[in-house]
Amino acid sequence: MAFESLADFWAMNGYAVYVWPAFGVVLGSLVAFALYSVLEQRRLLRHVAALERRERQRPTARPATDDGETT
Amino acid sequence: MQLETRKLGCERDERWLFSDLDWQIGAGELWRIEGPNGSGKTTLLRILSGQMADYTGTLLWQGEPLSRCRETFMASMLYIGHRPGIKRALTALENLDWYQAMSAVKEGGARARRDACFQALEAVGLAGFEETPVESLSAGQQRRVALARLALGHQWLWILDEPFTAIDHDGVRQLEAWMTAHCRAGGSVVVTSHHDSGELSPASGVLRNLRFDGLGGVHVDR
Amino acid sequence: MTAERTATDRIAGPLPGLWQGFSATLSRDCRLRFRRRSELANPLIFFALIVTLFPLGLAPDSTLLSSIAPGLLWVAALLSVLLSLDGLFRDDFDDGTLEQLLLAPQPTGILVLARIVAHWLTTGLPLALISPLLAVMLSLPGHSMDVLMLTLLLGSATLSLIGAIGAALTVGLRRGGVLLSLLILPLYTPVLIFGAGTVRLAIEGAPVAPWLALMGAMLALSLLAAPWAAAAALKLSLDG
Amino acid sequence: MWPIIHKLGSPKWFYTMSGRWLPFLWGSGTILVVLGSLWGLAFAPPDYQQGDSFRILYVHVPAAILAQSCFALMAMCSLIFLVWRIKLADMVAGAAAPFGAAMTFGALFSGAVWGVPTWGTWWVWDARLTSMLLMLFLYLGIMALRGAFASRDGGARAAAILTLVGVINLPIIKYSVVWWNTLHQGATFSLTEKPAMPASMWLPLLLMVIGFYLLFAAVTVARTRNEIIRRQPTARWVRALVQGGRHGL
Repeated sequence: MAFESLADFWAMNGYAVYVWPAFGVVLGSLVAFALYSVLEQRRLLRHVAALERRERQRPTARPATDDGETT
Repeated sequence: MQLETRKLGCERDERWLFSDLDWQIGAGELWRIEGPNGSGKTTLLRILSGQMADYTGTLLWQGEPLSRCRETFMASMLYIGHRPGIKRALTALENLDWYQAMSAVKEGGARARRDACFQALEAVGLAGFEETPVESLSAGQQRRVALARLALGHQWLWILDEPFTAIDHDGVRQLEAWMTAHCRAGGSVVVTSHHDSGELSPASGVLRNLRFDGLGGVHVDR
Repeated sequence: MTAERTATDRIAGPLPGLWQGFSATLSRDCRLRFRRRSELANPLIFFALIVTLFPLGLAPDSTLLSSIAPGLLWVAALLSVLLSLDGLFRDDFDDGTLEQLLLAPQPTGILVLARIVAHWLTTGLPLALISPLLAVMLSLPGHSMDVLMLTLLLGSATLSLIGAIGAALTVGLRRGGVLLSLLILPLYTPVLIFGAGTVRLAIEGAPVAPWLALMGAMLALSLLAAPWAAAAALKLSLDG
Repeated sequence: MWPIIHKLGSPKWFYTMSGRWLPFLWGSGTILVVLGSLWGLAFAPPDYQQGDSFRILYVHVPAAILAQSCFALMAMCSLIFLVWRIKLADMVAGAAAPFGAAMTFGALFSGAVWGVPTWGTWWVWDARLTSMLLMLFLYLGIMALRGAFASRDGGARAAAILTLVGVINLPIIKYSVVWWNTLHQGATFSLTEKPAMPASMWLPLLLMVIGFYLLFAAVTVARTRNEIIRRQPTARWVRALVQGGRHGL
């Protein structure tokens, strides 16, 4: 370890104000992207399920489309 | 001499406007496209006129894929859409002269070009208005400037989207007569129209229908 | 009107010429632009206004002004061109002549090039021609005037060409103005940097020929690529 | 050639295949980034000139590399989309763009912060930072253009054209900015160009770069999968997916 103590590590020898925000912004945006994409997937799948429930309850429901293989 | 579609389909934003359309436009045929709003009439016309490449299936011009003979096809096709394609700041003559230059082979130079434009403007009843800027003409007259392109008479296939809007009764009669005459002479016309009948009489013997049912189905007269 | 005869002629006979289409479009465009004379002067007025405002905002100090003159003149010219871009295809889109331009038998890129040339003749060229007048007001050293004009001539043509791509991409959008600037400005930076930099070098008396050649190369590259990219963009703008 | 492209371009096939790879991408990427951060922050020796402020390098450099790689990926996808009209390529390009913009911003931010102890100011018109700034504008332009179109297909093609024009321009922009920088005798001390880093310094950097790439892949794949569902919520296989509960992650 390059530091004497944990307090030294946090202080970064006086460079803490520069090092931590830089790490925070870059790593934070990584975490944000990861969280957002997972949450969005949940929301979308719930949306699809709700869509399907609604259509099953309607007698004149439009059937699901084909595999939708549009390249 | 014909335009042919094979298994033509068009999908916009995951919705199919039409699909598997097999259709032939032969010489001497006048096709009227019918259907409710938003059913894809204009889109079909834009695909036929080679403006939209976003379709499935094939489009053949004289047996050749359209993408391979773009130049000859564009030279033998005339399209008039919702927007008239007329510059309001220019005179009727200047507008027509540009179209003539774009489509006609040089025959006798600029002089001959202007003469042809004068004749065409006279044919649509705009004699005397040749040098007037289009913006000071009435809406119906402006439409006639666009239709004067038909009278220049270079193209075999006419594709007209709602050509009857903003024209008076006589103008409609005249346009119908032109379309029928064009077909009798071996040309072809594809036209969309809100008007039910009357202007295009089935008695002319050239009229056929292509009907969109608004649910993605297309019915073609055989 | 014998359609049968003409139809057969059209298929077998020669097609309308490339040059005929190019020159007809170019002359129609120039005529249109001259018919709207007030709009024609807009970029020039804007150019003169910016150049007038800067000394007022800074100081009437001729050494300061002459040191910033190359950059200032170039930025002002660039903004003037940018301002005029929105109208490059907008009117044609609204009245349907754009649609007809794409339907002409001639290759679309060539016709788009004719429009761009007309745009340059009525914006970039006059800007370059009046730039010495404004440069005098900013105390730009006299021996660098020719280089200033030359860089503006070459550079503004490149600006028109690149700008046409942005104008074509945004022509179908209702409020495309700000978006157009956002799309185009990063692409304009090399032209600005080399244009203003070359004038600076000329003031210092350094050789400028290689940098003028480089600007010529940028013009050649955009001349080859931009009309086709703009044509493709116009096609999709009409589809959407 | 065509059947392979068709298969690769099938959203259903992509969804099934990527479902198997995604957990691995998330896991390995996270592990590498966490390891690299710890190593870089706590165990790598301080720089003899810059002291501990040099540790910003461990996020600045990966972010800058990813910003450029992401643009390259988008350009490739745009070309595939325009030539073969494969919508999946467009979905990937659309999914990658915000991540690239975020990485560009991250590189700019960390660079500016790093500038304070090194140059004594927040912003220096350094060639690298300036071209990054211009790239950020390009990213924003591409994203704004895509969103401005009413039709999704129209926006997709517009964004693809702009991406390709941008990728041709990027080297020119970069070259011009470097020339401009030397012309004006700007900062001669560059942030990251260091002679011969010891292994204890560049190994954590390597870990970070690979980890960033893996996370980039994971985020892009996940966002593409979301886009597939958003575009085809009525497709039969999507329905089956919901009913079977095989959501994947």
